[in-house]
Amino acid sequence: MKVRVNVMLKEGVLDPQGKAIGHALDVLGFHGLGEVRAGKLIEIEVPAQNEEAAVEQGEAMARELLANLVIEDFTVEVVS
Amino acid sequence: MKVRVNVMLKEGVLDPQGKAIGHALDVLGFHGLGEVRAGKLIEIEVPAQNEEAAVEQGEAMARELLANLVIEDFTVEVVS
Amino acid sequence: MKAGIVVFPGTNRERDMAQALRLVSGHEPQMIWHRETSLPSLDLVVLPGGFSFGDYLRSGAMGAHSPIMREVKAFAERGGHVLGVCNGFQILTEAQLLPGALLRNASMRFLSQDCFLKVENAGTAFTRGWSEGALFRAPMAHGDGNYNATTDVLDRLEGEGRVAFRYADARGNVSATDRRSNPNGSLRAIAGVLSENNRVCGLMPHPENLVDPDLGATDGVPLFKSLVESLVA
Amino acid sequence: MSMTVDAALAARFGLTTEEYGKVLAIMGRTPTLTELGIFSVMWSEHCSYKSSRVHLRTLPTKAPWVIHGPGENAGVVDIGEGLAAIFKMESHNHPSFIEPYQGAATGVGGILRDVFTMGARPVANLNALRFGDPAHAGTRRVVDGVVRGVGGYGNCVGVPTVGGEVNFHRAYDGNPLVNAMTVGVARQDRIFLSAAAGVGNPVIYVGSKTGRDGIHGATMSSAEFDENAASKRPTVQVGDPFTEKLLIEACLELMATDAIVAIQDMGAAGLTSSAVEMAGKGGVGIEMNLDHVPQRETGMTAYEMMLSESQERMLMVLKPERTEAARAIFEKWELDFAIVGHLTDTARITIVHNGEVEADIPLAPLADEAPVYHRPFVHTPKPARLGAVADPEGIEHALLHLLACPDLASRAWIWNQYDSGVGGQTARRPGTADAAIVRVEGTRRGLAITTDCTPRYCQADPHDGAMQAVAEAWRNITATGARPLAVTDNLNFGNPEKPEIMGQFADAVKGMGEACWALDFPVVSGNVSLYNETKHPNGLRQSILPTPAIGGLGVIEDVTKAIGYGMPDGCDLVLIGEI
Ligand SMILES: Nc1ncnc2c1ncn2[C@@H]1O[C@H](COP(=O)(O)OP(=O)(O)O)[C@@H](O)[C@H]1O
Repeated sequence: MKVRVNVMLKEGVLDPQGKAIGHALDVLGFHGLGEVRAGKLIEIEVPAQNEEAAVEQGEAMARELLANLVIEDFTVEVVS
Repeated sequence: MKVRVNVMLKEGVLDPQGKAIGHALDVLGFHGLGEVRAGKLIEIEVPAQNEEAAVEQGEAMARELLANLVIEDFTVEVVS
Repeated sequence: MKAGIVVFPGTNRERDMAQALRLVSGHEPQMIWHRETSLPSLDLVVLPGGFSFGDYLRSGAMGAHSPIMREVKAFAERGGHVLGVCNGFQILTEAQLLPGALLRNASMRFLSQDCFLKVENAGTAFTRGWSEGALFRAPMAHGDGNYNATTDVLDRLEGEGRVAFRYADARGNVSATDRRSNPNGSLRAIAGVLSENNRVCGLMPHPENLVDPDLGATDGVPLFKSLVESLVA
Repeated sequence: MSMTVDAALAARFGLTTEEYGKVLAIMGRTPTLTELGIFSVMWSEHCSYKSSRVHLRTLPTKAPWVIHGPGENAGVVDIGEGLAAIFKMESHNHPSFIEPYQGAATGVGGILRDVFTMGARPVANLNALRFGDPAHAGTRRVVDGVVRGVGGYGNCVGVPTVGGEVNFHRAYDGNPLVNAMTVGVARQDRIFLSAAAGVGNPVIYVGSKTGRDGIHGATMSSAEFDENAASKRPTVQVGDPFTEKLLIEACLELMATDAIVAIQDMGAAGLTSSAVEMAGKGGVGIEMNLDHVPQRETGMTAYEMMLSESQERMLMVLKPERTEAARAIFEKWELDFAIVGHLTDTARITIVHNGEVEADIPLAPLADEAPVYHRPFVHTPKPARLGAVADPEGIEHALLHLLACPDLASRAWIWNQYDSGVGGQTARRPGTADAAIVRVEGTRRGLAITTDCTPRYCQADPHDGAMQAVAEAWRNITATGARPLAVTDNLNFGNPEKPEIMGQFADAVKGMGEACWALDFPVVSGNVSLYNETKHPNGLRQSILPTPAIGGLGVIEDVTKAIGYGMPDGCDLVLIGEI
């Protein structure tokens, strides 16, 4: 099964990437954008029998390595 | 409306980051993982009236800036 | 030779480049702010190293969309000579003035070390100061220098003599899989490439940091000598 | 937590009962929350040097070539040809344990601002690092994050990282040391100071927007680490080296004009310390309206804005007629620029937000009555003399053993992640000479720069260990052929309320001072980091080794004469000195 771990900076934590991207989009002519935030996504083939187990494995990996819980939040979803 | 642009390296382009993450996860005791791929996600508040328009705007931004189509693919989804 | 150096917000090797051009050509290059919408009359445009716009999305991606890049493209289309070093190379690929892309180093770390480059095509305005197969030392300092392109593109580049430089070991041996001589993992150990007309050149390492005998090495001088000799009208 | 101002809240902000009593006496009333916040950060160990000041006063700080000693943002020395080197070292120890990458990165950002705020273009960074035992479970995470963070920030801003040092010891397991040093070069006639002047002159905020980052960072960095450190995590600041690079260029561009009256970076305790210090040093008052502060988040209170430690910000006092020209420069670099207040003749700091006066404090007592402690101390017992050293393994094994030990093994894996050549002036990179050599642009001169300290010597004998650190820095500079000029320091110690730790501190400062006097090698800037200890789950508190890191600077007239330690073929090896 394949899970996707989405990792984003926590609310309130400065996001220099998102700031720069928002600025660049505006310069390119995409005006009126609100907040832009940048994050990471990691897709992993996990050896799970069912969705629940897959999500659990994804969460464990996120907590242990993929997300830096000091400044980041994550969500996990099954993609296939 | 908020859209999410997911950017991943194309199939066939070597993904050193995914490989490094997969290796690190294995070392941490997550064995038996299949392919691991790393990408970026960008969440953007767009000034769109409906989902269709929001997705279209997201796609335009991805094509222009957010993805490098030489090496990357993208998908766009509405998140709220 | 009239040279211009494009400065983006976040560019940080423009002074190094200016020093090298000054030293070898005897002329002071012009600094060109990225928001300019026209270029002065120039023989050479240089895109120097750094972190344009922080390189926060992809290295060079935002720089490639700066207003001045439209002018740089037009300059190249008119047959002008353009040199991109490090971030400049990344910007040239993002702007599609050069083929391929520069991915994260295979080690996932920033690499700051000397490497050896082998001159693969000594018939261009950038390389004629060397002989074919010549080897020279240059420092690299980048996080995203892993050259990547499709097999078709790579074959074409090789077939047309558009690989300018490859990473090699101290004796000139090239091996794409040898992480010591090709530390960023570039496909076919490619360190620098040329455009179809051989007038746009991008490379990752920094010859401009090895031009001053007072600082102990002059390995990068031939690049600038080549340009001066080729471009002095 | 309840935010009613009383002795209990003051205690949570790190003020003792007596200190809070002083606050009440100065104010003549119960302070507002914002006022209490201002007192607590200004009187924190970090900002007030209350435990260390009486000792630091004994250090030599003068020499004919010293232009500005301690008291300014960084030390300034004459390097000839009308130029000055401006340099300082600063710690970011606690943040680097909580979040190694961002802690180290923002440490580099902070010390860079201390230097370019005085008008210098930064030309070199160094980093003195101490990590826990390599075998300890958490060490790898900290080492990896810190090294990436130092590189990530320095490489992006384009200042070469040319040297440093690294030690490993279990005393640093839960409390690594990240001491960052920056050296910059300025013209002697264009040095900018922080004392504000000119009643009515505008106070300008430039750089990044203010968020709720690192509120109470200054008091936290003076508070001991314990297992609750994790709960303090939301206060972590994220660095933005790209914005810092723009800030450097914009400030230097503005500094080439005559617009600036005074300038100060927003470091620990951000707006509070910059506003208080500028006005206090200039003997004027300052009024700021926080409605005009560029804000990243909505609904921020005065308390939050005054204590925010958002990075990449500066405060300036400008000549009024130059304000618009200055604005144009910052707009060109796409940085925020806001007039947030003006200087007054009240000798008070007055903070207005949403039409309310949120703080109104007399500046002189805030500075003059800041606590100063003569903390009791006991000396470290002199170690017994070493007897004959047994040789259980033979000299070859011993040599291999030494070469492989973490404190002596190659550091190439670290400096290969740092851009040491950007700027095009690096004459001696890491691993090629006893001190790094960076040429001064436009001249043939070079600066020789090094950081040194051997913590286990200081543990055995703080006085002699600190002397040795100064002597080593001096030797490293002279070994390249350069003339030593001055030092900066970063004094990292444990809890000063413990007499034996205070004894380490006092003796180390004494030893440092004696060495600096003897070598005519004055101290022109520095930083003190106390309370470096870890509380273990079993309740035990372990102090770090006493670590007075020394950053030395020298000058060589001709960089082509600089000597490294590579030995060309056919040379003889000669030993000089006593065996
Ligand atoms: N953290 C670091 N960053 C950059 N360079 C470093 C760091 N640590 C050590 N170095 C460099 O590695 C080399 C060897 O360091 P060290 O063993 O401390 O030298 P020495 O004992 O000669 O002072 C020096 O050039 C030093 O500047």
